[in-house]
Amino acid sequence: MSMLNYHHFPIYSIMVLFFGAFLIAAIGGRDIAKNRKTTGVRAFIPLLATAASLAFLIALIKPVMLGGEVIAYWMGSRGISNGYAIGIALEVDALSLFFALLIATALFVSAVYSIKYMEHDDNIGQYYILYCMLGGGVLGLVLSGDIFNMFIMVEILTFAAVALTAFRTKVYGALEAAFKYLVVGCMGSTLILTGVIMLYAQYHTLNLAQLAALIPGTMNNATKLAFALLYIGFSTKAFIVPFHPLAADAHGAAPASISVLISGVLTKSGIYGIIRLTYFLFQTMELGAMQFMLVFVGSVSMFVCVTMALAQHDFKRLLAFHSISQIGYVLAAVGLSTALGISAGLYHAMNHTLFKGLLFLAAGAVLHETGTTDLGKLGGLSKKMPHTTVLFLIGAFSISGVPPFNGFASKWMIYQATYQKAVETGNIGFLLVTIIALITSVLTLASFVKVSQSVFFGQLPAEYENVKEVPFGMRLAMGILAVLCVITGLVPQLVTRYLTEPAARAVFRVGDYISSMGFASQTPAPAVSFAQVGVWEPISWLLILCIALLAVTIVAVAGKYDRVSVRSSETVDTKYQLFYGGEDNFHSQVGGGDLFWGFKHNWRHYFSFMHDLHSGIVNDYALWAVVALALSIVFVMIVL
Amino acid sequence: MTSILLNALQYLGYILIFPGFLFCFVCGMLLCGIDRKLVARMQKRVGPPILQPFYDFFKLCGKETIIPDAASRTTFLAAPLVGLAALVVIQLFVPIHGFSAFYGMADVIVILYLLLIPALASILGAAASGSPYAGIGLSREMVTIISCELPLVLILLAIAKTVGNALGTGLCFSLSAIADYQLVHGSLITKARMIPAAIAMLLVIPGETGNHPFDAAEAETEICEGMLAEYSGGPLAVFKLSHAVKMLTLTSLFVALFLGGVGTGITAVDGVVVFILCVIVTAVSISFVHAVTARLKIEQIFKYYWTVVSGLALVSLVLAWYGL
Amino acid sequence: MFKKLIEESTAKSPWLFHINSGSCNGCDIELVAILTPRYDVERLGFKLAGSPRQADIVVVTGPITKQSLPRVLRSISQVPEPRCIVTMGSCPQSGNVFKGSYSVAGPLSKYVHVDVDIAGCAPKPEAIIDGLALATQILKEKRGQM
Amino acid sequence: MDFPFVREAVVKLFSKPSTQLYPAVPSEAAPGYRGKIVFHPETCINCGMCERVCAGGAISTTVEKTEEGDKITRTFDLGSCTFCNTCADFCSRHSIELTRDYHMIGVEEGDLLVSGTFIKAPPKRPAPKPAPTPKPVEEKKADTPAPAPEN
Repeated sequence: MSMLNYHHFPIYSIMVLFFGAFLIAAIGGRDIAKNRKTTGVRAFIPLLATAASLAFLIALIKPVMLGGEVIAYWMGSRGISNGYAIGIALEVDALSLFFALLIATALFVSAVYSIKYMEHDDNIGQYYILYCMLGGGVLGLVLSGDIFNMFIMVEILTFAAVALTAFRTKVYGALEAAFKYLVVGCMGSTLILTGVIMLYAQYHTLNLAQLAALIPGTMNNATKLAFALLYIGFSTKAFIVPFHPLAADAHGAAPASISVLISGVLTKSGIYGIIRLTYFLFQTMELGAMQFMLVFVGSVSMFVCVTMALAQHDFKRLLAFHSISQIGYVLAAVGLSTALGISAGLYHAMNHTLFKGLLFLAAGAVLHETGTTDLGKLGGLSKKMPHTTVLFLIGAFSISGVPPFNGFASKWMIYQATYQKAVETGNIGFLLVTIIALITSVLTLASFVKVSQSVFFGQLPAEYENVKEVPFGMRLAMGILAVLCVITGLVPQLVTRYLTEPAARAVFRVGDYISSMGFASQTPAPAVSFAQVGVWEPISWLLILCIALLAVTIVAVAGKYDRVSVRSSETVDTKYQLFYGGEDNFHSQVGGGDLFWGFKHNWRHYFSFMHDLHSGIVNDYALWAVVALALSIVFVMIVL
Repeated sequence: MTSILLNALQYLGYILIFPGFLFCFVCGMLLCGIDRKLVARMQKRVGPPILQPFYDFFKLCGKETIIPDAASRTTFLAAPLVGLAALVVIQLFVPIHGFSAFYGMADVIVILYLLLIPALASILGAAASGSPYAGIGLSREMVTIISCELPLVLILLAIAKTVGNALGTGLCFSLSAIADYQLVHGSLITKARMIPAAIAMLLVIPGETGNHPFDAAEAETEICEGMLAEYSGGPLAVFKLSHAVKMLTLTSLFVALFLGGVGTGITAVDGVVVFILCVIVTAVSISFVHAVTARLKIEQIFKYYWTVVSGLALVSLVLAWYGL
Repeated sequence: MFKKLIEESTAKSPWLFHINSGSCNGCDIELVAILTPRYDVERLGFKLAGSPRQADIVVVTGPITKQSLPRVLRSISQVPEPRCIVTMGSCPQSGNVFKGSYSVAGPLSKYVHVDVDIAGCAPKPEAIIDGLALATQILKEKRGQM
Repeated sequence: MDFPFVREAVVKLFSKPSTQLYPAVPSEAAPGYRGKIVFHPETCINCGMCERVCAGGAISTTVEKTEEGDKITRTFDLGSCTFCNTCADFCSRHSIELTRDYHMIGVEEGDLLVSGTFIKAPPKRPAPKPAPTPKPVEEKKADTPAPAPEN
């Protein structure tokens, strides 16, 4: 095989990142002198590495997504011996590639952003080493065909993420957040390792495809226990309830470029692990109880985290909770086990990477310019940072599901999928999921209204009078994501046809996954239908809206709408002051954590309960993990 | 070539004249005027002339537009226009007795979301004005939106289930299909199980439009018109027009969802029939409720919608679900 | 055509903004009285606006105390053109019984041009309607000159 | 939750409104209403009592010496008046009257002024009198114009 055969591309895309990390270390990881030259090179290497990685993965779209091929790749020459896979394998089906593409995109954009964002930090070399390690780890996780390598990659990415969370040690709470993450993350990793060991003890193989061929039908209590351990292990990586407080702390403390990775990349790797686990390895998703488990956890995640987000008064913590809320959507949709549901879930996962990345970058831009993300202290930045404001609003509209942005397209598919499932099964519980999803969506909108009012609109505090727009590099990174948000929202049919439907189809083609690795498979691929009941044509809608807007604007301008009076001189003119009931103007910003008190007042008992529950003590969170593990073991033992 | 041009002209006509911009303007304003007149009569007053909203609109057009120093100018000016355009587009999707200008382009869930855009536009416009009164107003408006969302979702799901059951598809989100179903089977309001949902919808309409007693967001006596505190002249006129169009949109949505199947089949006549039905719906749901109640506090609004109104809608949904 | 329409509309839809500058509440109550079913000025298009940005006619009551003077002037300046300023009751016109008090800065006409004075202490609602009707005519003229 | 006005609203919708159509239908003030001041200069004796009792300082007097006697102009500023009726009560000659006319709208300066002029001839002096009685002296004091309120 030549070097440029596309079968090599998955390993290239992983190795290029690890090699980048090595190269940065070779140049010198520590800034002894503030050498601008090496700093530039160090920023350039991860950029190049992530770009190359993304390019390799994009090249794989044609054979894997469109051609439906499953790439099985053996490292070295060892493959199957005596019917057992003894080599290290990469296996890339459409699902792996879908997640890998998301991850590589987020890595690339974040690398572009990091150049300017991190330039004033110390030890950039170490930052970029960890950055590349994290990227390589996540890509390795989703492309691996081997469950032990998945564990190795989980370890790499967890430790890289922990170190990056604590990277800004001067930030209040960074070390604490990293410690919490370390404790619970290690619990998760240990659970995964234990699960892997138990599977290996049972089946004498670590290859995913072979395990998938062997496990269904031969499940005993040890296998079930392994399932529960692996499930909880990947849950900690996806930060779904009850592991959400970690995410909030980690996001709040980490640099924004790393928050993008934690929310857009790490949580996706957890979701990927859960999908691999439930649909491939154990093939348990036929069971109503397993569907219930995922949908239930997903619904609880989306609702609890959105209400938690409403109560936040820090920009990045708020985004962190939304991140889990959106992951809840993904999990609930994936747990439906219908083709439309999985397609919708994956679509939402993609959109989540895009818009949440955009929002975190916008938060980072605000932090970069003002030095704070406290919603109570900011305000009125739209006059100083107009581009960031527009980009933020695109992200906010996307996540809140405002048509025609991408969040709407995927959420709308999720509503249909849940409602369809409810109608098909006659189970009113799924209907409840639809309702929760719709309410969560409007609560999401509410909290982004809060952010836009508290940070970008309203009144500018005097100390931010000299704030400037962020550098072009940062705006470019945000712009890429914003354009992707708009495009994926405008052409949902294309996105589903070329990206999410192949990936969703791959979920049902377990047989292909097994046989392409060279193992015998009994599972025939079921016929899947992606039919939707609803109709939504964003481009036509946008066209009509544009015509209507144009008509309205023309009429308005003809009616002297634009003849407005604005203060011309620098002197204070009371006419152009705000109306304060006649008082002289003073700084009075309505915003911050308590904006929606009319809502919160009715829910005060719930909020005070949640407040007490989220104690911030790592022991409590470790206890939650243990309780979650115990519950899931009991549940799995009963239903499987 | 000419046929494409004619088609384009036809659609342009839909957008600009009927059932688009001009129709929205005239009928919305008339509806608003009738509402004010009815409220006045219920309060034993003479009330303003029916054409009063037109006078208000043209007067505001002739006034000076002041942009405060603290405002973000572009957002401040663009928000009302976007909100109005979005509303007009929603009106295009609401079928008028089997006639819909753009068939099969949006369904009820989409409409639910499209209704967020005008509200969001006014919220962003208010936020951009920088006034603390507007800040309080937008907070209340957002809570009102959250309040209305739950009952509206339940109502729409109940309708989707009922129509879907009858059509045998299990569920039906398409507005046109709902309208067509009612053409054949009669109005949905005649079904006993949909009556609670219809009542709930009647109670949701004033909340969505921000009419009394759910107008905490624009309380002129407490928070100086709230979201509109800094708006003057043209932009204010557009906001007032948006409010009128929103009344038309929601009432005609009610007509399309619950009172479908009343009409002749001639579009022009149906337009009038639908408008008359809209007036009746307005009289019941907006004017009457306005006349007999006092303004609610924002937490009361939330509580009311999530208990009483949602309860009504839930009754319908459960009845529809079990096919009773 | 539109100019004419706007002028006509201006006369038919005047919105009031009420400023109390230390009034004894007599006039304020009478102003509210004209909105009651008995007088119902809404039939003439009058409406109480909540913010000066939306008002056409500013109705000032009270003797313009020193505390209220800057606030009154600021609020009046925030009313978009064309606007009309109406003083209601004797106080803002002369100070009435508070004339000469250390805390009274009035009359209002010392600071801004007052278009219409409505006399009475407090004026009868009919008199208020008369005065406001006159103010709408002035408003229309001002709109015509714009 | 109760709605006490439901019945009211429905009934009123179909009954006649209770509004007075004021500008179209003229309306008269109630008996005893104290409105616009009417001053009868012909009966005034310029005793000055009204000016002294006026709380709002609405009454001013100017005196002009002419050959026929003092030309006295008494001005009532309705824009400063509290319509308390005290001046009329104290007027021994009933020269001041508060009518039921309430149309008091001022657009230009002077619209709200009510004034009357009369000539007060000096009393026919009986040829030589030893000394002037104290009364005219007091009257003369009262005649001196009080500082007129600025309008």
